[in-house]
Amino acid sequence: MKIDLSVEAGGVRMASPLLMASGTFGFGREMDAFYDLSILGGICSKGLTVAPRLGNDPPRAAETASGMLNSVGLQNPGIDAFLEHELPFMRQTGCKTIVNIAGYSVEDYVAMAEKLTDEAIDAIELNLSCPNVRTGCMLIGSDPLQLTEVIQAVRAVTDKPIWAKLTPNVTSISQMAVAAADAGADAVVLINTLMGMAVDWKTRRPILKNNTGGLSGPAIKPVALRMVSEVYQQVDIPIIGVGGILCAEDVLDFMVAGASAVQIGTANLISPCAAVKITHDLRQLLGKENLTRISTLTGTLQLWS
Amino acid sequence: MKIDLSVEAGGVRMASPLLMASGTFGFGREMDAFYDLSILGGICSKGLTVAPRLGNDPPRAAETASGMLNSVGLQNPGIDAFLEHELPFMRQTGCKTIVNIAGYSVEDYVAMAEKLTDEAIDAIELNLSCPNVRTGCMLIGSDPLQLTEVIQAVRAVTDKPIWAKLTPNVTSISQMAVAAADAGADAVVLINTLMGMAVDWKTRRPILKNNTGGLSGPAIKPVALRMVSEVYQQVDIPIIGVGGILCAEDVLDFMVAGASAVQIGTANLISPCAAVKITHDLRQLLGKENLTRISTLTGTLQLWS
Amino acid sequence: MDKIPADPAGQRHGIKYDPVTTCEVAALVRLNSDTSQLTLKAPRIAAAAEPGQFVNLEAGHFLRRPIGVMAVDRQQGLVQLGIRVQGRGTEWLSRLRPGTVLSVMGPLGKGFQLEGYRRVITVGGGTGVFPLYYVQQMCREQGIDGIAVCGYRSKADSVLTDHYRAAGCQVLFASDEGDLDVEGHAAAALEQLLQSLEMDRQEDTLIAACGPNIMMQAVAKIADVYQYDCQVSLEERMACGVGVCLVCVCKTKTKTGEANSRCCVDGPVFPAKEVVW
Amino acid sequence: MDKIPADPAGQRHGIKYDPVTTCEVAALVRLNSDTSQLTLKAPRIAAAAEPGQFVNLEAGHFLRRPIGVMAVDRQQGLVQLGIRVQGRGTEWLSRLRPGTVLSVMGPLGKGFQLEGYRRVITVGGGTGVFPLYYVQQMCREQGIDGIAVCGYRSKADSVLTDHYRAAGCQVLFASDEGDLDVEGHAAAALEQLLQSLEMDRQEDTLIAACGPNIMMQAVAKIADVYQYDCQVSLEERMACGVGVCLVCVCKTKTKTGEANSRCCVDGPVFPAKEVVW
Ligand SMILES: Cc1cc2nc3c(=O)[nH]c(=O)nc-3n(C[C@H](O)[C@H](O)[C@H](O)COP(=O)(O)OP(=O)(O)OC[C@H]3O[C@@H](n4cnc5c(N)ncnc54)[C@H](O)[C@@H]3O)c2cc1C
Ligand SMILES: Cc1cc2nc3c(=O)[nH]c(=O)nc-3n(C[C@H](O)[C@H](O)[C@H](O)COP(=O)(O)OP(=O)(O)OC[C@H]3O[C@@H](n4cnc5c(N)ncnc54)[C@H](O)[C@@H]3O)c2cc1C
Ligand SMILES: Cc1cc2nc3c(=O)[nH]c(=O)nc-3n(C[C@H](O)[C@H](O)[C@H](O)COP(=O)(O)O)c2cc1C
Ligand SMILES: Cc1cc2nc3c(=O)[nH]c(=O)nc-3n(C[C@H](O)[C@H](O)[C@H](O)COP(=O)(O)O)c2cc1C
Ligand code: FES
Ligand code: FES
Repeated sequence: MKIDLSVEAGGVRMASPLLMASGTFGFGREMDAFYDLSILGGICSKGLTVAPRLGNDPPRAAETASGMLNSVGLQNPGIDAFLEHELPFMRQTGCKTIVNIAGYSVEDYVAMAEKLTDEAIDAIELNLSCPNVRTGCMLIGSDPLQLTEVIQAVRAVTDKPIWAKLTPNVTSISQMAVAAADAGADAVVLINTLMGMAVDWKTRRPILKNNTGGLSGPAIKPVALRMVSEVYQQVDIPIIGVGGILCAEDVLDFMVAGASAVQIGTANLISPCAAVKITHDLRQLLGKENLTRISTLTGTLQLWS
Repeated sequence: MKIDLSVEAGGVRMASPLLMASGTFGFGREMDAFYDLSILGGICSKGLTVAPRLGNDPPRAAETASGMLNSVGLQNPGIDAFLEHELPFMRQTGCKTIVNIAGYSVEDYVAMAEKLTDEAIDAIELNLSCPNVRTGCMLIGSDPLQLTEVIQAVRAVTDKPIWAKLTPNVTSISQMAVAAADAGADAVVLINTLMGMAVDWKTRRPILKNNTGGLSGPAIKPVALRMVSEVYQQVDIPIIGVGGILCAEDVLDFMVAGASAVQIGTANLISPCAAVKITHDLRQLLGKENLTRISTLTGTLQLWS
Repeated sequence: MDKIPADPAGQRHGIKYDPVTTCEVAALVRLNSDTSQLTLKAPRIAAAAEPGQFVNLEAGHFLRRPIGVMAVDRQQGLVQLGIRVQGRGTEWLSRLRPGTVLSVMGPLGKGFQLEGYRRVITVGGGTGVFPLYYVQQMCREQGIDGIAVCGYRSKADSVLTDHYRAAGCQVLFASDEGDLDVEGHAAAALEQLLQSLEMDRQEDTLIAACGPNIMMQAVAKIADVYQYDCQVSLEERMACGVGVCLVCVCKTKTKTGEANSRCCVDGPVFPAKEVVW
Repeated sequence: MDKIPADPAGQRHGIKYDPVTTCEVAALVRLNSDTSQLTLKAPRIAAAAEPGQFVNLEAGHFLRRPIGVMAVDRQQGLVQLGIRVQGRGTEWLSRLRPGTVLSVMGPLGKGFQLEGYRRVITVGGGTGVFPLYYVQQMCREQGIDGIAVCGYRSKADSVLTDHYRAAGCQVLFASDEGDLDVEGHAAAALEQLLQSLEMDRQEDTLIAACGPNIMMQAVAKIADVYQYDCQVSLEERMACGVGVCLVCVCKTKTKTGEANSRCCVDGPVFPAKEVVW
């Protein structure tokens, strides 16, 4: 049976619903040594800022039950170096290029969006949710007014699809998603990491030098799924689901709950070829159920009344 | 070496920092068959409501990575039946009796607090955070104004220690904790469950009949620890730490981060005698580090600057 | 693993009775494509378990999994379980190897109440045939007349048929495909059986059912029509297994109205008349 | 387990090179109270691993654990690792049994660059003595003069001393308690050694260090004073091990200023002069 994995989400048509989540795939270079990246839907670049950033001091990772905390803190070469050195590579992978940008202010987002708007990229992912930098994007992303302002301002300078990546560290994710949709985002990406901490009681010190970090991995999947399902009932723009996906069943859970595409993050860190296996297994699972088009699954969850 | 596990938290002196979390220990009857409950600091009763409740339809539990979702929905005999049939039993366990109450309105909380104020109980735990009933306590617990109103109203009718159990499903846990302290709570209990969902993509149905449920277990420990540490820096009333504690090291992580006592929830469901083992191990670990009083650990975490 | 390790004996001040023990896997035998028979060295459970009771087993994931006791060998301290692969936990259990040590809680729950009955008709479908085999074993031990009705999808799918025959009870095997004694469900087979029985032993006969809900409901109805006592073993998702978490409830009738009873301690076996289907 | 299972061969369209393989544990030998030697059947890794490279191992918890390659047997396809128990993962690894199958990623990272050197002085402390043993093995294979300085807390704590002796290099064992060749740290022992060496081979000698940061820093300083080339193997908490997550960084000097380099792919071995301590 021929199985069609292609999907359309937030203004981007992709050969597969699998996007590689920002910060877990670099710019694709390292992974290119392991497999043919054209099997992917797309790659979300590491989060970029206007100026290059060294990021936080190490330790930057802590293991938790079925998850990990990271406090990388947006180490990146800056948008200009990205455009010069990394984008050309990303363009020729054969999958879509999503550029993740993180700002400290509305101006930052606008400045980067302006630079990207004439480049051969497929979408801009606004990181409104990084918990690892002291001021900036997570604060913006937890206030509907600021979120609206950023998205409107970016919308004003670019025709590229805008994906708003939201933080789960809020009282109402639907409120934020509605704000994003109203402000003109083409899709919402749910979710970035949950803010967490790990402690070594013996040394009386947090494990991460940044004290807190972002929790990712299977531990957060139930939270992410709940948010996808909740937002699916509230907004009309497509949802890209992220959080704890390790296997093909996880992908399908997210799609059924309302995601048009998904992102794979931490799974890449445990198995660099995770996406290859998931792609293979998706075909198998769909085949067994006589489902030929994965895109038909989106939002098919029937809630109990 | 003689090791002193006693602590004082929120107006209650306890022989041990280990409290059994509401909803995971019934009223202590079943566990009494397994061990001597007087080794515990205290037992938090199953959440009580003014009228008896049947709770939600099953399935009420779903397994997740390093955690579980529950949607029990406050099945309980009602406050009156509790006072008549369960409280007498709890009184004679030899550990402290904390009564967890959940209301749909300010009046509910006040009505129950009034009934409890002349009873031989040690503290009232206000459940401002149950995610499994459609209206009511979690909504109250995510709005600082309603939270303030409930606590003030309860404060007005009782001299019993008031513990405010907060929901993690908020943008700012410190804002909520500050509100609780200002309103007159004697302690904050952090955290109740994270709202989550589990899905069976094949049947296109949520696993829980209630669609969503509360996520507990080790998966949420990093979130809980972060909230304890954050609130410890912001409020002066004691913190009772809850979320994913399975072993003695977990207890110490929470205390170092700022908890004066802790609650053990899901661990009880996997090992009914979990608290016995944790108590034993606490003594061992403290002994090895030449620490004789566990209470001296509270808040000793040195954050990286 | 996030599992709380079982504590070495002697370190547990205050313990009265710990329902958790660590047991070694003695054997794992595949019965058919998706079903296995797991034998545990668990003397305490073997000594105490009654038919219809279950154990709550470590299964490689966060929560334990409830599995009914299928047979015990009290002399050798062995407990047998029949496991059908449903999902990740039973899949993990079905790949255990002898020598592996597992954390097992039990025996748990209220089993079948056989006292006072002189004849027991077990009606099993799906995995229900496993715990009911223990009922027939017990009947034999106690000199109670046993009749076993077992329903399968097909002959290929049938398990424990030799066990049941060897247990000395009268047997009636039904299959949807009609390639066994009777064509149809276990409930249909029960009805055939009841029609063939003399109608004079209603008071001393118990019908004990375990299987899919829809089958048990049908059995309960038949029992009611033919005026036999009936007990059914219900299945619900569990967490604690000891009655504290209220996760495993099923609707029952009580004097004061409907209640949510806990399958794990109030059941899993309930008088059929008390169940709200 | 949440671990993504390794996929059966032939099902992986698009794979160019999967750094992950599943390997069987061939042996686990306890070296002392907290240290073990793990032997894996891993022909591909044995064939490819260079001294200073590491593997990222499944360790019973969520993340893999990085462990340096201590020795290889290319003929038999074996890889040896020396593991000191630090926490939950190494504890789990140290209780492995022969026959268990593990997911192993590797070989990873940049190892020691021995090319062009005619003499290599390894300076190891703590678990650093394990990967450095492989350096000495390689020196022997390549006809490079080897001198091994190993620092231990005490004689009781010393490991691999026989291995090093058998590797044919000159050895100098130091211990804090003074119950071995030299009293004091490995760095102090290195200084003694350098004083005793003729000062005419600076250009063709490499000092290769691995151990606690403070030791490596001291070694780097001594190397600088005595004008020897020096390479150090840094340790930082890792996740991916392949350079994509930026979790494992250490500060280094580059032409354009300070950078956060990735220990896993830019290192773990760096020229000592490039490290910002
Ligand atoms: C009292 C009792 C006795 C049982 N006896 C047997 C037996 O003898 N043989 C046998 O093969 N099976 C038996 N079962 C069913 C068995 O417990 C489930 O098939 C098993 O829990 C499924 O787990 P899983 O990990 O394979 O499935 P998953 O779907 O991966 O499990 C996820 C979660 O759902 C729960 N769950 C899923 N399906 C069921 C179910 N049908 N009933 C209860 N919980 C479920 C699991 O316990 C777990 O918490 C019994 C169940 C109960 C309640
Ligand atoms: C390149 C490299 C080579 C290494 N070679 C060896 C070796 O040959 N032999 C050996 O015994 N050890 C070696 N280590 C150290 C070893 O990786 C750690 O001791 C181990 O990861 C600790 O894991 P744990 O689960 O026991 O500790 P835990 O504290 O339980 O681990 C929790 C987390 O912290 C990380 N972590 C903790 N301590 C360290 C550390 N010191 N370095 C890096 N990550 C850490 C773990 O990887 C894990 O992610 C090496 C480390 C690196 C980076
Ligand atoms: C090491 C690491 C770095 C990350 N960096 C970024 C980033 O730069 N920008 C961003 O939007 N999200 C970043 N994330 C979040 C992921 O893209 C993803 O939203 C999150 O990890 C949840 O998905 P997962 O559970 O599949 O990992 C990072 C996550 C990890 C683990
Ligand atoms: C089955 C179950 C029922 C619960 N019922 C209640 C309740 O009635 N009232 C309440 O305040 N918290 C309730 N909780 C939340 C726990 O008290 C605790 O806050 C939470 O589970 C996190 O701790 P843990 O990870 O140790 O379980 C319940 C949790 C579980 C798992
Ligand atoms: S499983 Fe907890 S009450 Fe039944
Ligand atoms: S461990 Fe991921 S970049 Fe080094």
